Amino acid sequence: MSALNRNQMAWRAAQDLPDGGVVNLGLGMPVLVSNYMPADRDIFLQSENGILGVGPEAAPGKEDRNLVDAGSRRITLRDGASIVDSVNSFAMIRGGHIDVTILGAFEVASNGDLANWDSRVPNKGPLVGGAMDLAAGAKSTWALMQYNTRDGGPRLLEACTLPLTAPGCVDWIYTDIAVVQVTADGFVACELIEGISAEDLKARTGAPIAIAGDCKPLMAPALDED
Amino acid sequence: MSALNRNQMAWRAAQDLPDGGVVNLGLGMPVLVSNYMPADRDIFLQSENGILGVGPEAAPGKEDRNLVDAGSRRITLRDGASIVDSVNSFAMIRGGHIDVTILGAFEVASNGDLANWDSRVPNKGPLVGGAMDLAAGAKSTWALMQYNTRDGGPRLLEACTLPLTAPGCVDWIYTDIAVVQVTADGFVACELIEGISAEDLKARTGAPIAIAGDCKPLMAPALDED
Amino acid sequence: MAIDKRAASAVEGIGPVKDGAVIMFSGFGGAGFANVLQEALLEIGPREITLVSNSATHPYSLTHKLIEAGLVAKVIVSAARGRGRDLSPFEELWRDGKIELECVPQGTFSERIRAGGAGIPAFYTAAGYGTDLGAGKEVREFNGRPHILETAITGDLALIRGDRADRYGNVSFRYTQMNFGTAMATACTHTVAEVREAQENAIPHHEVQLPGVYVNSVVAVGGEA
Amino acid sequence: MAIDKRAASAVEGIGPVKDGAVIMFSGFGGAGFANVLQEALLEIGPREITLVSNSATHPYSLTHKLIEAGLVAKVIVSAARGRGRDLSPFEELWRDGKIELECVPQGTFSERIRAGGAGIPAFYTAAGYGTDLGAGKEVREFNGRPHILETAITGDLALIRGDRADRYGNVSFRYTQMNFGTAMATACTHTVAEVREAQENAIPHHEVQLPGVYVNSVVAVGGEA
Repeated sequence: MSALNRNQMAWRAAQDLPDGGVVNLGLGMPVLVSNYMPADRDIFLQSENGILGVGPEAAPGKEDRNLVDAGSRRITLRDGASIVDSVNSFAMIRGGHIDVTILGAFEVASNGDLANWDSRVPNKGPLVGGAMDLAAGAKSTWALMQYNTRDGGPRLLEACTLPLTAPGCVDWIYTDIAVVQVTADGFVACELIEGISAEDLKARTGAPIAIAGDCKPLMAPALDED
Repeated sequence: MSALNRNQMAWRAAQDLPDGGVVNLGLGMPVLVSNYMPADRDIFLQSENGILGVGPEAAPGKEDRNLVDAGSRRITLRDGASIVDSVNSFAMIRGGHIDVTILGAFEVASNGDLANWDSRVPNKGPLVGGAMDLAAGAKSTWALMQYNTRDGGPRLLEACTLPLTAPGCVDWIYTDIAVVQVTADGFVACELIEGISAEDLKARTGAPIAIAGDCKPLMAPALDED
Repeated sequence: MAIDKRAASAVEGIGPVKDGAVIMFSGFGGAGFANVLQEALLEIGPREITLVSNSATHPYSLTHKLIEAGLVAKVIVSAARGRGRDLSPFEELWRDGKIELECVPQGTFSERIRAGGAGIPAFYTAAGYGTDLGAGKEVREFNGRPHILETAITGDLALIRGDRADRYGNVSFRYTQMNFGTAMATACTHTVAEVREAQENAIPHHEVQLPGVYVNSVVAVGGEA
Repeated sequence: MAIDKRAASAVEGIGPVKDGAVIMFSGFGGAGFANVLQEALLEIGPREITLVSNSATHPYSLTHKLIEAGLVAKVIVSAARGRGRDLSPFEELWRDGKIELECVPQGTFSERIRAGGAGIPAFYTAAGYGTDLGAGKEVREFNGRPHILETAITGDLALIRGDRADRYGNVSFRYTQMNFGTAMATACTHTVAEVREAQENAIPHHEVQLPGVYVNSVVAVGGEA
């Protein structure tokens, strides 16, 4: 199959979420993951502004401007949800109580370093939000990202060139062409779309990357791009 | 008049509590202060186990074993009360949000050092509770204590002989024979019961003590001892 | 005298504000912005203020008006990026060196404010270690992991938004309206709560989310729940 | 699979406990002691445990039974004094050097546990400075005042008591029953909540005082409210 689109990438990451887990989805593409949660798993989505148990977006006319998620979307609560203040929300995040955070990324290094908050646009103000807290505090950090830049340059690197969000935090990388694990020995491709060879992948990667012995085809159902 | 009894001492301290203030009363004699709160002042009593707005003890048959104060008394709540957990209660105490704490004391030094938690009884376990937090955190610490030991020895000293609760914390001392302010220059008696001369007081004090120029008679209404 | 913290107006509730004041503003994503109080603050017009707010530029907040009016000397925030490619008024002032910026990870931001209210002058955290925002901070290893030292933030004035308050200053919030308001109220000398409804009768103890000890003044502004 | 944290028994809810475990017990003044869980722990019988509880000897708690049974190697407490002049079983063991004691100011005790659950390995506080309990600790001045460094406490197991819980592990408390339970639940690998009532249906969000993420198992014990 061809490269996954954004919805397919989100779908693929969603399939690996642990049953009963607490998951925080970063802004941008990661929020799409909430559309594809496996039906057989009971997962609580955490939002940095204090929600444990984010539900679907509110239906038109049913919105409450005081019930919003980290992306300012007007949402609903799921069954069993609770709400705390920002201090307690970040105590949850920083204290290691989030099983998985899925974050967007500009770059990931083979030691797990993540760069996702500052693309160095001149004179634009910084926006870090909760990214550093999530990357440092979650039990596991997954990056959801395009494998390459628009120009075809590598984003999986030996060392990040952009400012770090946190060192050594990324465990898994879900991309349009591969699912990559970050191990003590560096990148290992565990799933790869058909039609891409190991040599193709290595050429598109800015660091050594191994192909897992049991590397599987990366697949996703047909899902329209937004 | 003769030396104040415990209820009279508690009454005297209560007269100085600030209107609208938040006050924490230590175990023992300080709890008696709650019986004599001036009717014209709206005061919130804080209890270290998380109550802001302790009310009177519960009437017989109306007790709830889950509604207790720091002394394990089964109490009621006053109008406007709220309850938090121990972490937030001590954040309130340590963050400087208690206007006055009234604590019992074994000894007070002329620099404001307080010793009130460890009388060095051999082999008895220590019991510090919230005393150090209150003494270090309250805006103002008042000691409520007998002026002398049972043997007539001094308890207002140049330096405490017993283990400290906190250094330099005591502002006022309410006793059976005098009300004493702890100033940068040491002890100053501001009220003294009739019949005790400055020389008597100095003889009963283990540190230099000045008599305030406007020193008044220490008085209290007749109140039976418990 | 019976405690009654209900103020007749936002300006009265805020009271005088000195130049150079450190002022905290609650709010996240459209919930919990005390915009009536912010308008009043603009009217009071203190100069050279330090603005402590999660975002310097959130479109639903009026903090940007304070910035545009030139009242702000410094911002402490986790977000300072204007929407779109054009520079926001904040970004222009920042580019020109006319406003100081301290950018803080949001969890460190809220924890530093909580510390300010809880008598904790400093604490260690792993968040921000090894990043530009942690650069220059003291590093110390605990349990084999490096952490950085972060210090408390305290303020002169907190402007927060709740749903209901009572005359004792007890506040309850609607859904995610709490966010930074609860911590900011503990960390400032003077806290004003803008609420939909300010009631004479006490809020029941189990509905109080911010105890009255932390609130100096309550301003009712009405509106829908 | 739909989350359901309700356990059939206290022993099942607690599960296996290894020797040397650090175990936290909530409760203050008769409120919030998980005595059914404590009886079950006695039955499970782990040895050389560290007991983290406000009091080592509170008469309404059963922690003293664990001590008398010789299961406890160390206590971390703010109160360890038995009532009366005679020595309590704890005090006898302590005098004989058979049990280790760490006595901590109660606010430092709760803050250290909170830090353990919040990813803060250490913080500074003024409480305890200049006292025997602060002796030997690192001293550092902030804002002209000396503070001491205190480190986080984390545990393997928390046994807490609430009023109601739901199948998600959300807990609500009655009056002052919360005390240390909320923080202890955040600081331990495995948390069991003993409650009067464990319900199938979710507790409404605004009544949840301890979010289910912090609770692994819920044991209903009935009794009056």
